[in-house]
Amino acid sequence: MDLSLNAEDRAFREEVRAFFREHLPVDIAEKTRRSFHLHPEDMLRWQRILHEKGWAAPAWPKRYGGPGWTALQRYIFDEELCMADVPLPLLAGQGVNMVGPVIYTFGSEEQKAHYLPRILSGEDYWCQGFSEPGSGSDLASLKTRAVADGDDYIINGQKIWTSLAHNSNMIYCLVRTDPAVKPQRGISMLVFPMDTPGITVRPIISIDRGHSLNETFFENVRVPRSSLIGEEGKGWTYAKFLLGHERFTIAEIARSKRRLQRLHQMARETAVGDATLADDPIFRDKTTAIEIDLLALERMGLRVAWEMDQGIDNMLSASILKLRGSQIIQAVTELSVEAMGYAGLAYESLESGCTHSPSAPDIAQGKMEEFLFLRAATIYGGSTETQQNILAKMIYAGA
Amino acid sequence: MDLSLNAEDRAFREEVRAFFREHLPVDIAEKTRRSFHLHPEDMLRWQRILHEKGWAAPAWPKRYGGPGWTALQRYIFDEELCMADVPLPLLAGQGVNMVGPVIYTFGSEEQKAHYLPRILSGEDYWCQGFSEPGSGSDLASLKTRAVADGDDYIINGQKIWTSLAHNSNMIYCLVRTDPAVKPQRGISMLVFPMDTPGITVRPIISIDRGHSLNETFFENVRVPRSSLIGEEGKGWTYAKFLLGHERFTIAEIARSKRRLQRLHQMARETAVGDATLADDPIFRDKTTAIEIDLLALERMGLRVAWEMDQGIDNMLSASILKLRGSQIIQAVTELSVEAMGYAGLAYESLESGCTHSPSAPDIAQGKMEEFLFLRAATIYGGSTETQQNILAKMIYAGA
Amino acid sequence: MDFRLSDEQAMLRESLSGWLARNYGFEQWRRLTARRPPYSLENWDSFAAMGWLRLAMPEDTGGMGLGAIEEAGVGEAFGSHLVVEPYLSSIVLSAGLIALAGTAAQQSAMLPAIGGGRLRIAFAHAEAESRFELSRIGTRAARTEAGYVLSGRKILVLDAPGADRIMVLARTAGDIAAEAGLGLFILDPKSQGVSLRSYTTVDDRQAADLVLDGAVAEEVLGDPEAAYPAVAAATDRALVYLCAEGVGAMSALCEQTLAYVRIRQQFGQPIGDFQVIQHRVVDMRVQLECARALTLYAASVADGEPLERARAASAAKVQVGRSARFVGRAAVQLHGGIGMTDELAVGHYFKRLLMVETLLGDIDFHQRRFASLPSELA
Amino acid sequence: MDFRLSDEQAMLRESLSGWLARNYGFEQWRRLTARRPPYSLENWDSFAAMGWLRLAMPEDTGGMGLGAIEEAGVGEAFGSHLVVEPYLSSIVLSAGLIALAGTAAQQSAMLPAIGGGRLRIAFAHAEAESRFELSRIGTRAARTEAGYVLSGRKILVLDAPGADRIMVLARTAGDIAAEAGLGLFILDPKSQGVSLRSYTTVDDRQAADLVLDGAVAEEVLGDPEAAYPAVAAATDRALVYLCAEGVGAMSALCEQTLAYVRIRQQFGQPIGDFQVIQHRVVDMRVQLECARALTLYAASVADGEPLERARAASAAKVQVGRSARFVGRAAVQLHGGIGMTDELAVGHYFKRLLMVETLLGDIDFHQRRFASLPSELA
Repeated sequence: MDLSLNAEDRAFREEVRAFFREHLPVDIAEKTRRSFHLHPEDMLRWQRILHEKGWAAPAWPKRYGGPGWTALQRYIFDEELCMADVPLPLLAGQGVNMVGPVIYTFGSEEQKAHYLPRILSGEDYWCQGFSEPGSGSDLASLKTRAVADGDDYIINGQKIWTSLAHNSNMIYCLVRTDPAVKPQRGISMLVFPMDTPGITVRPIISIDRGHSLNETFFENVRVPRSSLIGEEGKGWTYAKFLLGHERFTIAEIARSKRRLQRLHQMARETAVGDATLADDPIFRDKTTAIEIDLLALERMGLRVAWEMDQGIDNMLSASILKLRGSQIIQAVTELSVEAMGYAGLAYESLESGCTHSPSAPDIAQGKMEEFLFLRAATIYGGSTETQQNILAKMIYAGA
Repeated sequence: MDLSLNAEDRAFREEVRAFFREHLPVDIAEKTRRSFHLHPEDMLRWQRILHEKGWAAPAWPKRYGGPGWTALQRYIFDEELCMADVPLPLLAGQGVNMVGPVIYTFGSEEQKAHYLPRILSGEDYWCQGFSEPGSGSDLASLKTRAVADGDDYIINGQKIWTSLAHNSNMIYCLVRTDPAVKPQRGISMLVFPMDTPGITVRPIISIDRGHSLNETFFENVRVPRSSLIGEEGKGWTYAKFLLGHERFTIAEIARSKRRLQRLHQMARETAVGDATLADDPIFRDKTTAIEIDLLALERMGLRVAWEMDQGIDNMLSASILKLRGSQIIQAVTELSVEAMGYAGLAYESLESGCTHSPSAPDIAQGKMEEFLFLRAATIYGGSTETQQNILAKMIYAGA
Repeated sequence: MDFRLSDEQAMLRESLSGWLARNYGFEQWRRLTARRPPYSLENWDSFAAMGWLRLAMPEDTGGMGLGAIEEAGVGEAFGSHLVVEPYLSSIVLSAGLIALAGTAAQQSAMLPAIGGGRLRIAFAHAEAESRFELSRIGTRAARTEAGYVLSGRKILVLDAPGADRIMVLARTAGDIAAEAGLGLFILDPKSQGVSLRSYTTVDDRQAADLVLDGAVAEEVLGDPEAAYPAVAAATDRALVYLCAEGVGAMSALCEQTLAYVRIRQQFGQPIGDFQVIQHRVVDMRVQLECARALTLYAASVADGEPLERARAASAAKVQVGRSARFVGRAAVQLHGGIGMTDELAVGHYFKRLLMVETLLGDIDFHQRRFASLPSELA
Repeated sequence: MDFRLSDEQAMLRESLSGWLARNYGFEQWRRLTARRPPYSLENWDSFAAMGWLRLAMPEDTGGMGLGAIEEAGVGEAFGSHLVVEPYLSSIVLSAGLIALAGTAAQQSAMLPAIGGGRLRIAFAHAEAESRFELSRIGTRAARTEAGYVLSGRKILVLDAPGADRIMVLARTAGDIAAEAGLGLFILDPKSQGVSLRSYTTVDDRQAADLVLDGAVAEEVLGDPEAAYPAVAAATDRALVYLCAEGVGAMSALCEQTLAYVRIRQQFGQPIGDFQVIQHRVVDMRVQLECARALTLYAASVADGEPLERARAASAAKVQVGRSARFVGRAAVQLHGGIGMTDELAVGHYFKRLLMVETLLGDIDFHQRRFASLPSELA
């Protein structure tokens, strides 16, 4: 047993760090640091730089254009990215982290050849059509229908919480192709352009006043049979594969570390009479408690990464990562808002779609928005209650 | 609306305070202060003093020998009792607070005339035979049978958690007299002496190493029909009446106040380097949080007391009192043990049945025992989980 | 001890709930918060007509001479409907301060106008460096020939946009944190040396940061060196009002959440049938009842002896803060995705509770204040 | 990074779990704790024979030269069976200190005897006034012709009843809280000037308070003024061992509780079918896994650089303390009344966890220690 990073991994960390230092455009770094939302063009610009280096899709195998990193290297990459305030190529996320792996694992050769390079280059931005108004945590109950019609499917129905649908040109969608069989078995996965006739996107404004969520309506949307990923009726399997892929990243370990670091900095910059908030023993006690939680999460995360590299699929630990990760995300963002005091209560929407707190220092900008939006961290990707149900099943089964 | 005590109630408080100051025997006060267990004879001595004053059964109406106090006065009495380290006449508790009210509400004239004076005088000490090994929170499933046989009942079965059965000469018992009907309907309440042939008491030692709990076995125990309280098959109703009576006292509001007061004192006497534990901001934060919880509980309790005096039966509030009360009991006793540090870990059993921590100051004696025993506060009298089930039913029904 | 509402209190409750039920649905709230300032002067006139603005004013200024319990009644009703009109800033705080600190002449001059809905005054107290400490005031008021001249910066002056006047807490003497040497000054926001930076608050209302650079006060309330006791008393009253608003908002959230979990289907049944959800609903209610109990207590002593008043106000604020966190978060969580949207009222109650939790001192601040006051248990 | 057990580690785990399964059921525990001292010298001999007592001793003293990870393996196995033998006091602490602070001659003289099971040494460090602060030592050691003479009071000397020798942390120089000026001294408990007040601890083991009044030390370990770094290192190792014991005990409680809720019937079904109970079982497991992750981490750096070692040990102790509270309390609660009795193992695990939580510093102490050390995040 040796739980420290080896020389190779340490060198990898240095390489990543150096690359970010040299290649992240100054204006993008500054915007990220001040919590401004990036313009889609800025994101694309950064995506191209990563792509040129071969780092646009950290988890992808080399033969599909990925760097072929180990899970541990991906963890290191993610950590350096967060610590350097490098923006996540948010728009590219669904393509790179979600549908990409599904396509190279289950897609046809044509699909791989067509879609994968376009994801890497940033030509295609994807959104996800899974949830429906009636099926949140109970995904298997989805109702959107796709009926075969000659060489096409005709889709009717409605999706909800389609993140960034209004900025995406592609969608991957779970649809019911066979209503007669067991709910999980009648589901298929289709991929198609967002400009296909019959698709309407309606914005959903969230409590942070931002627009990233949408409702997406399908009215007689006709897509070719070649839109089907893998086999008909196997969509449920692909979705579970994909959500499993998500569970690790969704814990946001490195991001929480960065947020906690910024919280410490904010506390040092926040005057409380003659001292600062960082000098307050009660406040320090709270940050310390979170830091220890986070350290435990990180150690679990590293073990899961190592197990992934060993080909061990530890479902229990992955679920615990998601469960604890989301609680810690909320603990840090809650405490950040608490640290802001009165300054957090001022909350303006700017033209750019950002929010801004006029009396707050730079370091605190974006904190209220994060806090509000991340109330959803215990809802999306399987709510905490659903996650506990799943964990109970595993534990009762002997995990 | 006027939420302060009126002149009469304030005078009552002074009267109680003065009585305790003058009449509580010095040796008993000293033992209580040092957390020694009282010998049954000491308890009886104190019970007699209270009885002489007419205060042996605070909740009883005047015509049965009680003082006829309002619920608010009883609350004040209880508070003064706790604050002056007056011992609860523990052995008398089941008779005074539990079976007594059942007897004067549902019993026959003969039963009233026989039992009530003996409870007041301390001649009879009662224990409760409700729980069974198979029926903890699910009391309606009890199995102990009583079969009518001429003028008698013959009882067979087993009870568990019979507090102080080994020190009691009387028991009130829920038994199944009719196994054919709905579980709740087939239950009756019987009262009989503990020296009736066929009763065996087996001690249960609890995790505090104390002996207050027992198993009680009934093997062909023959008791006369006159042992029946009220009507056959109505035992469930009487038990619910009795447990309703318990819910207020079981919250132990005044006792928690006294425990918190002693905890503050302990913290002032506990050295931490050059300062004391009371100077530690983290520790103070924890005591303050509990004090505020307790203040909220007290205000709810006062309202319930007032409502009782108005004839309003607020089941929801009473259940909340029990739920929160038990959580606060545990919070205070937990923190008391935490305050003791290493001194709490030394834990000897003395001859007298007391426990003792050699390195701890007087003020901290008995704290570990309380902590350990009161893990049961969220189990007895309806576990927290059962209490939440009951509350959910009430709230869903519109309470 | 008597928990019964007086006839007057019962009538007030009736009139509040009746009027709000008729006039203050969530759609109304949406329309109001789209305005600038984000409230309605017509509503304000109605409040005046029903006497709600002069409940606690002295009878000799046309008020009803009632107290904190009645004000809390308004708070709870307003909280349960997310009422946005500037009651806290203009009535509880500013009018309250005039009644406590103003001369008889000032009271007669201003209170009838405020109570009649014709004058709205915002209260500027907070400063960036003082966090929640009431007496830590760096803004200076210097006596000159022209009157008191004010310089300094204030933050989060609630309802300043749209207010007719601003009342400023400023220092005439003493050390930065001293309780002595504070005065209350009334300014016209349009006068020279006053600049407002208005903004929206997280609950869709408005506030402003205020820069004073040689602004001349129109009025000084009573003794310019001894305003602190009045400010402390008015703040404790305002804490009670805020707590009551929190209780009202939580009560609405408990109701809305219960209604939602009983109809929302997942896994083939209403989610309200799941035991875990049931217990969460119970815990929400328990939190609400704890908050209600301490708020009522704080209201009952808010017009009394300062120590018990302060202890009770701080205890209530801590409890309401904690309860608000639990209830607000649980309400969003149990609503799931839909609770995260701007379309439902839930998120707006959640954000109002965030304001309630923080305004006039957060949980930590009041827990510490409570601990610093003598206790029979300590 | 490699989480795989080495062959040696895997064998150790095998031998521990095999032997304990055969020899250390709850009835055995009951018999052992009824003895005085409350453990078995036969067991101790078996531990010696299997090499468990000399795992971490240097190879040149007959040890196996292994480290904290292996010691944690012993701790976890011992914790899961409530092993009462004096491993923490005699092996992890006392032998560990001899290896760290003793001269080569002292090591050769004592370690083989300890490793062979022939010598048991208790470690006396805590004092009533120092709470958990390691360097706050009032007991004095004065150099005289006859050797070092010790005076002072120690509390909670674990396993002192029955120990052959006692190692005392005492001050030769410096201020009461100084890290400099501390030495380690070995005494015969039967010698003049040593008095022991033995007592039972809450987990049915034994400890003693120690009064030293001119007791002459047999041995001083290495430099009598510079023992602190060794004490700090050994204490961090002992923290890891304690944490591992906690993990073992929690793991047993999780198993026993799961088994119980699946068979215990209430309201016509196993209580384990209730969703609220299921989620509690999940939360217990989550707490266990958090504790396990940080304990393993602390073990992996316990033989390394002091800063990371200290941070990791304190973090693990905080996490284990919190987890122990949750898991211990939930286990008793889910067992209901029967969990409150002396008859079941549950309550005894609960009380052992109370010791684990408190020994060598409680949650607050280690949270503060963690916060006082430099962090990349702060």
